[in-house]
Amino acid sequence: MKSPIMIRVKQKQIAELVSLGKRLDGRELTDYREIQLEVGVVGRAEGSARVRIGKTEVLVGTKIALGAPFPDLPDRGVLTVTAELTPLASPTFEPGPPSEDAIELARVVDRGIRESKLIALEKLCVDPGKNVFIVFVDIYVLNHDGNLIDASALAALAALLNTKMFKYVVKEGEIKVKPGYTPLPVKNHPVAVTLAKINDKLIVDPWLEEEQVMDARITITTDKDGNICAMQKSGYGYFTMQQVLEAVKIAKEKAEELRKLVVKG
Amino acid sequence: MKSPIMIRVKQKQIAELVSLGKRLDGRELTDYREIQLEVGVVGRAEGSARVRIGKTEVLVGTKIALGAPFPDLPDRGVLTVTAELTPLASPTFEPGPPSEDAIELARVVDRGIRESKLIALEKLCVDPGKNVFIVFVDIYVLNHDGNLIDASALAALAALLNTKMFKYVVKEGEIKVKPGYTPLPVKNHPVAVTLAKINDKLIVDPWLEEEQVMDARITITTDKDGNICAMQKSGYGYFTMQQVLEAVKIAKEKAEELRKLVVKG
Amino acid sequence: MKSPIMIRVKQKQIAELVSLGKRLDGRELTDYREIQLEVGVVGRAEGSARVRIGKTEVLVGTKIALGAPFPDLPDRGVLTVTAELTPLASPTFEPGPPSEDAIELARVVDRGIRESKLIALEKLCVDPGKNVFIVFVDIYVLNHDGNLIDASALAALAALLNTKMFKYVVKEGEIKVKPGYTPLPVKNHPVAVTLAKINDKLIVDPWLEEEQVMDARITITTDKDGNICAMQKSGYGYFTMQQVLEAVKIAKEKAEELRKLVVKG
Amino acid sequence: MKVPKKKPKKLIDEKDVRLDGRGLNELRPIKIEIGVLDNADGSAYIEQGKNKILAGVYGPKEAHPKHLSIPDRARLRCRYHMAPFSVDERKSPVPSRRERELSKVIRQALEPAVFVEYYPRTSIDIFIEILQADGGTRCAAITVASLALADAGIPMRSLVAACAAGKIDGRLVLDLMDTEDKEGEADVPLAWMPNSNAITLLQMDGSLTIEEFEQAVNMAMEGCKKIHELQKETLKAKYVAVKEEVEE
Amino acid sequence: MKVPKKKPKKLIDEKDVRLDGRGLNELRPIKIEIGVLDNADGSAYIEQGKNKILAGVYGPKEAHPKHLSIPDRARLRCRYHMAPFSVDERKSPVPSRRERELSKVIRQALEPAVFVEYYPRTSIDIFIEILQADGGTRCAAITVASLALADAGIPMRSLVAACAAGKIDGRLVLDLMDTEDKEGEADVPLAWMPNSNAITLLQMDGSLTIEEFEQAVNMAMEGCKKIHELQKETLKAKYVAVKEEVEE
Amino acid sequence: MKVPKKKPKKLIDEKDVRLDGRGLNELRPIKIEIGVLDNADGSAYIEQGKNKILAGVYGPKEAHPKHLSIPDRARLRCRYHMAPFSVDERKSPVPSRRERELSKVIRQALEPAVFVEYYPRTSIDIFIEILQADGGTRCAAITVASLALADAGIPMRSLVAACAAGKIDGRLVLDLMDTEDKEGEADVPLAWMPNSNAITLLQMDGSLTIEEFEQAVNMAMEGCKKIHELQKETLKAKYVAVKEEVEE
Repeated sequence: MKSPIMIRVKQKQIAELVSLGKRLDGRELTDYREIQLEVGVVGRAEGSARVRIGKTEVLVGTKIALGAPFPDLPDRGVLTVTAELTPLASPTFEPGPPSEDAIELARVVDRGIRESKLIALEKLCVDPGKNVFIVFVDIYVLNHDGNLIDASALAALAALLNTKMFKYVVKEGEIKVKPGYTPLPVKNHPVAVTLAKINDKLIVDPWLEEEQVMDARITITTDKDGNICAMQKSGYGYFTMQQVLEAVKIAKEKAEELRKLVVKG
Repeated sequence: MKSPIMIRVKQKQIAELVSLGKRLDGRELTDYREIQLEVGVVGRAEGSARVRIGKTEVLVGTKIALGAPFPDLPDRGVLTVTAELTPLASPTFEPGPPSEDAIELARVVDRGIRESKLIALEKLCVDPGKNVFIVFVDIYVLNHDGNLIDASALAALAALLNTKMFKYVVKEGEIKVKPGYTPLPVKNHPVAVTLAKINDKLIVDPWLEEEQVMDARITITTDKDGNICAMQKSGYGYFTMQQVLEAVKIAKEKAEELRKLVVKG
Repeated sequence: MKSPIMIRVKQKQIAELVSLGKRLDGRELTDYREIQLEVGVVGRAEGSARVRIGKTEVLVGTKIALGAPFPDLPDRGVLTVTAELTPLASPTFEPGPPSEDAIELARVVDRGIRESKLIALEKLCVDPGKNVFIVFVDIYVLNHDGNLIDASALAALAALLNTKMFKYVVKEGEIKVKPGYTPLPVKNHPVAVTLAKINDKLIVDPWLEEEQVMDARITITTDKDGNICAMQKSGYGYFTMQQVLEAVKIAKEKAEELRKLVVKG
Repeated sequence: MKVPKKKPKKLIDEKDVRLDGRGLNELRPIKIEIGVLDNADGSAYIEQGKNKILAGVYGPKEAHPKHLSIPDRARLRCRYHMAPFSVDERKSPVPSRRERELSKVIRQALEPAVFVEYYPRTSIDIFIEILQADGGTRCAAITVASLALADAGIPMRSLVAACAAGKIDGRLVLDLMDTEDKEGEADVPLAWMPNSNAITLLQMDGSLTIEEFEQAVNMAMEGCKKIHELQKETLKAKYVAVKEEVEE
Repeated sequence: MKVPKKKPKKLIDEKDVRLDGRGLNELRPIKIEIGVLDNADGSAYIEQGKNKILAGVYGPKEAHPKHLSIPDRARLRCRYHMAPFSVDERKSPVPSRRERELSKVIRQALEPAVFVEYYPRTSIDIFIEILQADGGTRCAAITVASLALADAGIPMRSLVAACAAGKIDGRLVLDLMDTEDKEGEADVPLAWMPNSNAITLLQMDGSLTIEEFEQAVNMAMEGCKKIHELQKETLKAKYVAVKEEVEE
Repeated sequence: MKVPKKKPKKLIDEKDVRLDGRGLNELRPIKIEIGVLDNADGSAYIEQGKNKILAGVYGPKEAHPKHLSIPDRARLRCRYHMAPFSVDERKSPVPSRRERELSKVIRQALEPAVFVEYYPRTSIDIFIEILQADGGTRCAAITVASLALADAGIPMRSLVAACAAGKIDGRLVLDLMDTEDKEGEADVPLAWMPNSNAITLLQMDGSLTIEEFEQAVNMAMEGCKKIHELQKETLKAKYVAVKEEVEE
């Protein structure tokens, strides 16, 4: 544990550097840390991916099950996103029911997937009103060094592209599983990019110590056509209109870079 | 926040006045505070009513849904009463799962409705053993200045009299909603009257500061025929037989007055 | 409440005595305290038994209900074991959701029943995949003076041998209860024996004060043929291989004695 | 799960005899023991008809968490809890809303009897376990918990005795059992300290005229008086037994 | 449960009129009252279209549990909660994940406006109850909670006004109601302090080009400006009323 | 959800080869890494067959809440937790009763190895996440958690190695994988400190004669010995690597 004085000295240093357009770890203001991506890491899952952004590490696994649709959408599959801030990942994470932060993380990733129509939920109906496929996207944060949203959203995208579904036939109202697998029907590739505001400057991909000094944070999710599909301002501070528009511009550019890491060709 | 000393001085004053047959706010011992009633205040609800007794304010909304009956009563509708002591309503109410007091409030109101047969539950069966109407009565306490039970029971009665049900047809085992509404079938008009005992005197409609000095409290619910249908003694103290019988007599008279506020004609 | 010093003095005494092959209450190292058994004590339950081992007292009741089988075992009945450490039973038991100790207790008793095939679950199927009998075994600890597992397992065995099931017929897919009862189909008689290690000696049936000084504890459940069907090491310390084998030998012998208390003839 | 009982056509026959053979004004057989648990500071056990109820008391002891302690008196806590096997359909061990309400009214039925002002800032815990339920458990619980308090040596103004009266087949009767409670027209549970003439619990559900209600309360009070005698006898027998033991 | 509404074919007719008769750039009718609750330190009530929302503030007061107090500022807590009867299908009273997320973003929308540094180690609690919901509740909640904070006398840099813009039938519109939100293509809720030019809440879901997004934000800002004027008028009217009352 | 596997007719073929190609007395392939997490004070990762398990240790640190601290030793806390996607049917993230029992026995398997008396009043937290499960997770969890404790620099009497033996198709085998566990006749998980000859975890379910049990324990101990060697090698390799890094 670092002493509170050391922490404050470092925070001051981070803020002053950002004012000068620099960062403590040598990055440009709009640089991501090194990103590593690995898919298919959990064989029991229908799809999985591990993303490392610097020292932040997130594992996402997907599972598919049969279940009842929502009453008002009887012919559509169901998407469920959860996030677990495992107590391994940070001394500040406690075991127990999901915290406000875990819920927000899951819901921001969920909105990116849902609003961009990443999954073709209309193709996941088995028996209208009775049985549809439920796609579970479970985010598992293994090490927290800042910017959990971007890492989680990227891992979720990679895991869903990597997800395989079992085949089935419906015989006399009964669903029978057939041998073989088919890929999950996918229509879009949303990517979340988070920017933090420190001393009125915007920086991309804040790491933990930057998150501790930032005024506010904004996550912008753009899809493969460059449209915005989800956005979330967070943190104690605020943004001006200029800052928001600048953030959107940067986010779109960075999203294109990140998307290439996941979607080949 | 008042100082503890000021509170004790006031409490002593309240108790002494009651001994003299008087009350701090000028009321007679058997007077209610001013009562205001408004129905149909929440359009999304199937029925609703807001009751103000002095500064105590309670909102009740009803909802109707289809669901399974109790296994031992397959051909009867289901009544469910909950109470939420919203943290708005008092500095002593905490957000979270229902407290003992909230549960007691809901159950006392529930008993008045159930035992007087206010709702004709036998008319709420759609498909015996499978589908019946569930009537939700949700009590929402918005400001707590004492005597929550009477305000809640009165608002529940008014909301239920104000409740409209959708029409339906059963076609080949499927329930289809038809246009138009019909009133909830109602058979009785229970009214709860609460008396507190202070210095061996009975007072009607205790407000918050009286509740803080009272020895005990008794709620007596009488129906439109003057029969008793529910009763609840509460508080740290006790009543004598004489006091109970006196309370019953007063409660019946006051209930008739209150009933006229809700049931016209 | 005894003073901490008195407790430590007593604990030292217990440990020293055990080294000499003696116990504070005069028992031999492999003696149980006096055991009392009573069956059929709760008429509302389908089966019940109360066991007293010294001052430890446990009540087990069984209930039988119809319900859905596990999807992967569609033609087998379901066994559910819970344990409630009632706050009556010890100043250290708090009301609330089950503690780690309560869960361990229930699961160790559960394994003995399940692994020995005490209940012929294959005979409890009514309608494959849809309706089977669920056997609830609810352990109720009424006074805690040590060795809860042996008392609970013995009471569970006695209660299950004492359990009667209602008769039924299936008519056109509907299950109808018929008059009369039939005993629960039973195939084995597992008995749990717990030994504690104090100063490198093994003692049978530790009472509370011995449990407070023991290094570790081992529960060995053997069936009517003398086979081992469940085992659980517990506590902060460890056992050597020699100690484990000695414990197994003693447990088998003691189990035969205990079994005679429950299974006549 | 039980073979379903047929609903009885009549709860009272032409000779004024109830289903279990009792007269209208007759209590069920009652058996009380005190000091039945080893660890609890006080305990008692009651069988009233088929009801089987155990009560244990811990305290007065340091209240914790501390901010819940009361500066000028002991804090009484009470938990009424039903065993899963105590009723025909297995009950989940999680406390129901009914159990939570009863915990409150039982606590408030006992509190007027306890000299809580003798033990400021402490906590007195009353735990009640319903091992078998057959109607009227809240009253039997008060009766037995009151003895467990006495057994714990907690100073009391009086023992609290509790008993219900009610209306079945149009007649007022004493001490309703389960079937009478379910099929009957009204139930009036009452807790009373006969010495102090203090009603400490009074609930009612069903439908009664004011006159019927008054008769029912009077009938329940007579029941309480008999139960109070039983309570005192049990306590006395216990002290005699202890005394003899000590003097031996 | 309601008679199911037919999905409207069009949300905007050929004359640029929306289902409820509004123009594209028009707010729903807004009615605000402040000081509506007796116990809360500050309170306010808003009706915006069919939304009916109540906000109450308690504090600054001692933070508890103490280890959650913050040495150099007040701790803002916020609960956004929906009444079970506020929506068509009854909502369970247990807070949903959606309600918990909204509680957080609403808190962070208000915090930049509050001089939290004036009240170190204290807690300021904001309770929001949605009595009836019809789309845009988070924005209306911020608008009304900001007035409840002012009513509680808590020093603020500015009132926070909030309003959404969005896209329906391919057109940008202001202040979406429920049907427009559900059937529309995008929703951009925004909270703004016009005096400080500070965006304190910004979310978005749906699909918008960058150009559309910029227009939507500008449109929402215009809505916020109008709402801000309403907020100021309401506060002023209240103070005049109080002043008159005092001077009488 | 997976294409259902057919139940294998035989778990061991006529040449004494198991479904995954192993001999009766053979461990699954094991891969261990230590120091894999950045924030944890110590961490380790194991793959044993298809099991993938991560362990992290925080502490010794101030125990909180304080009344749970122990005056003369550190308080070991342990959570064994399965990821929702670690098994064929998605597992709810809420800890099951099985996970809670395993958390306890794993803690008690590790505690005899830790010099808890060196750190009175502190807390040492062990968090185990099962990322993929294939039978024998509790043993692999103990093996890897023991390395995470060492990686955190917590003084230990010995590393704890854990391994199960069991009975399938009537034969005793080492280190059962999932199918063997489910279809087999008995499973005996064991944790052992070979240096101290101390068995710190021992469970069993199934049916074994006393002689079979003795053989199974001996077989599991041999497995533990091999695993213990692997643990020591991994630790040594780590220290050599650190040393080289420092000396460069």
